[in-house]
Amino acid sequence: MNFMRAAAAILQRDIRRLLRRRGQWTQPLMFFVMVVVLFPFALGSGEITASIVPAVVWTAMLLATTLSLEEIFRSDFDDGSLDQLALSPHPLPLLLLAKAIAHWLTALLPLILMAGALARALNLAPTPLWTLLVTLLLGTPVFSLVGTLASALTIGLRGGALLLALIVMPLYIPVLIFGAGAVNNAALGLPTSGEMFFLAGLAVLAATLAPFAAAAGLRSRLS
Amino acid sequence: MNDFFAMGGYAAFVWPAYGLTAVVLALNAILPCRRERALLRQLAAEAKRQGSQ
Amino acid sequence: MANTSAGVPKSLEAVKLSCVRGDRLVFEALEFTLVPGEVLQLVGANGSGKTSLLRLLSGLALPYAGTVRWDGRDVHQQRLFWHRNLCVIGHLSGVSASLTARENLAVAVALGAGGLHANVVEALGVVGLSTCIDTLAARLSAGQRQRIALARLVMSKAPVWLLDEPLTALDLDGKRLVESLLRTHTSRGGLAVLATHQPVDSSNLNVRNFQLRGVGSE
Amino acid sequence: MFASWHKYASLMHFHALSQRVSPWCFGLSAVLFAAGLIGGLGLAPTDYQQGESFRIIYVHVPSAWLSMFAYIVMATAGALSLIWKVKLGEVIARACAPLGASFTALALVTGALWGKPMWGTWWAWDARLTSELLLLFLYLGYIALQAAIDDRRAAARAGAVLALVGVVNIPIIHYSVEWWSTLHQPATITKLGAPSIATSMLIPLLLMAFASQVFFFAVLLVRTRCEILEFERHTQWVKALVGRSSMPTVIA
Repeated sequence: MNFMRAAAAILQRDIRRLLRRRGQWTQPLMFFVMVVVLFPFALGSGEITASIVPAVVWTAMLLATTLSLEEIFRSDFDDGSLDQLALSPHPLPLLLLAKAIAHWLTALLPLILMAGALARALNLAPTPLWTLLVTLLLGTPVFSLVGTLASALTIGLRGGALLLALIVMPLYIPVLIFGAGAVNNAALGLPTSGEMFFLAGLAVLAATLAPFAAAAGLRSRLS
Repeated sequence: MNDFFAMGGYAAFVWPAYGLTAVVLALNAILPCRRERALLRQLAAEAKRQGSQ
Repeated sequence: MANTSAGVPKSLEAVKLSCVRGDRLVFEALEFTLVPGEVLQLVGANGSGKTSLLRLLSGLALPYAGTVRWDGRDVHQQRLFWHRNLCVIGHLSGVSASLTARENLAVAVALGAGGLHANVVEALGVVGLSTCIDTLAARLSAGQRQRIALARLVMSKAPVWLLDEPLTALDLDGKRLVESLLRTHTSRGGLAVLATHQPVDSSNLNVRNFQLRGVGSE
Repeated sequence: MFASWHKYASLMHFHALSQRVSPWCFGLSAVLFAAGLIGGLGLAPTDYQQGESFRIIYVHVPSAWLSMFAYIVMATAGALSLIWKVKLGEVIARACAPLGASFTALALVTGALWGKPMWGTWWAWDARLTSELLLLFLYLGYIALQAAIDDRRAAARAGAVLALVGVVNIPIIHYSVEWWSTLHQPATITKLGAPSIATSMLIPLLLMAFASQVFFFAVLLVRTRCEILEFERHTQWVKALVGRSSMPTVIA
């Protein structure tokens, strides 16, 4: 059972480390708020802004996530603890799953709460607001898991941030399509269960496959 | 013969499509071959330089 | 501790190892066999492949050709088992700056590389950091951070040590600490591969030098 | 049988095999292309609905098919190199990517050129074209990753992981784009891929598809030879090969 202890240690370490570095987890949050707030300025305060809130919130979420991905392995790579992670006798996929969960908790959960507040501020109706929160809760784990994989593939590369965005963009599009689509349908009063099931399916697929791919990616980068 | 080139009025779409395909195929055929020759020359020069030390 | 049941001591062998970094051939057909109680000191100029060889031995990197064998079997066939028998001090100390010394070692114990037993406070005492167990590593000097990494050696029961420049940023008694750790390790039948620029004082320590010439380095 | 297959998995033998086979492939694809073009442009009757513009099908469909086929070859080669440590897999995967990307771009442009007379706009968010666009981004991500990593072998293995993740995502992207595009505009053209086209039109299409396939293998063989030379530049057989081929210059 001590591989669970190893995973728990990684999870605790990452959360503790991120909380101690105030600047780090607030960056994606600030960026997210900025992007969402910019759109009403561009569109004027008319009725249009209410209809595009789901698309804006989801796009800003995707961009803010991409911004935060490089931090997942950045400090491990710089101080050498990445080698110690790879040298552990415990299965690497499990440890990377713990890292993905830590990233989700510290980087994406604050974004989801802020998204709810901002959507409410931009007077999104209650039903689409709830749909927005549920789709974010289903979709963002995919962002974290696939993001951990992409971050593992691009450790220590020059121009890493842009390369990361290019790699994750096609992999994030299905989540964006179903996430924003569900909220738009909810705003029109249409049923949204289809999109929810698809998002849940993507989340389960990412949770099972991404850690193994991330481990293979990390090993290929360490050699 | 020239109605063949007119392509029933769609000449402006059919011929660019075929032209572009020809260009892409040609590039895909020529560039790798040229790269291989350049690589062989470079490796030969390298081998000669190491050989002559 | 490192002897197999049949009494034949477990040995670490490099068989016709060759390594390519980028487009450069770092070394070729490299051979050695290390039996318990021995320390192999890698000697060579910068870029002659000391760190690359250590990464191949640790199983992190795949050799271009040849194999690394522990107890007669290729380490890549038994990678998780091999990592249980291995304690590695890398080029970087592996100590995260925003954690305290205690937290760093607690994570190392949980990760279980090198079969660490859990007595963190005692190990930190041995390396002379008992006063700053709970200060953030960021506020410690590079030498003190290196000592946190050395604390992993104190706690390790692994028969094989791979040390990449362990003496960097260490003062004189830090160097003596490393030598005493190596002496106790080899006396217990352990073996170690050491890459360093300041040669280790090899009195009552079975050190064998291994010259690494950069292949084709003009 | 397995032993002999394994012989060709070694890069040296594959290099020799590739040198013998690729000229024939180029020749065969040239012949097939000629036949396809004569059939497609000359003999095939005009389409009653789309007029002459349907002839773009003879370049669009083969390149769209090859863009998908190349990615699958890349992912399988990647899987071979990751799981069974077959060095040939690394080399073929790297050689495949630019080729696949060029055919994807070609499929996109010919698709737009075909769409303009029918839909009236260069780019209608049709499900197939949008999936093709995302496939192009998958290729660009792979190529950018290869370019960013200096060590060729590490780049090939990292690329293999990305290609495998990509190939898992292709059906997901396809269905989500299908759902998304039918949501906004009803399925405009179903005839594009309809098998019911007349045989006199179908034969040139098969010829062109087969010609492109053979051409793809020919170029892949040449590109793989380049990658093999880069990967194995330190081995004796490459030095010998290079020495032999440049013998005249050394003497002169």
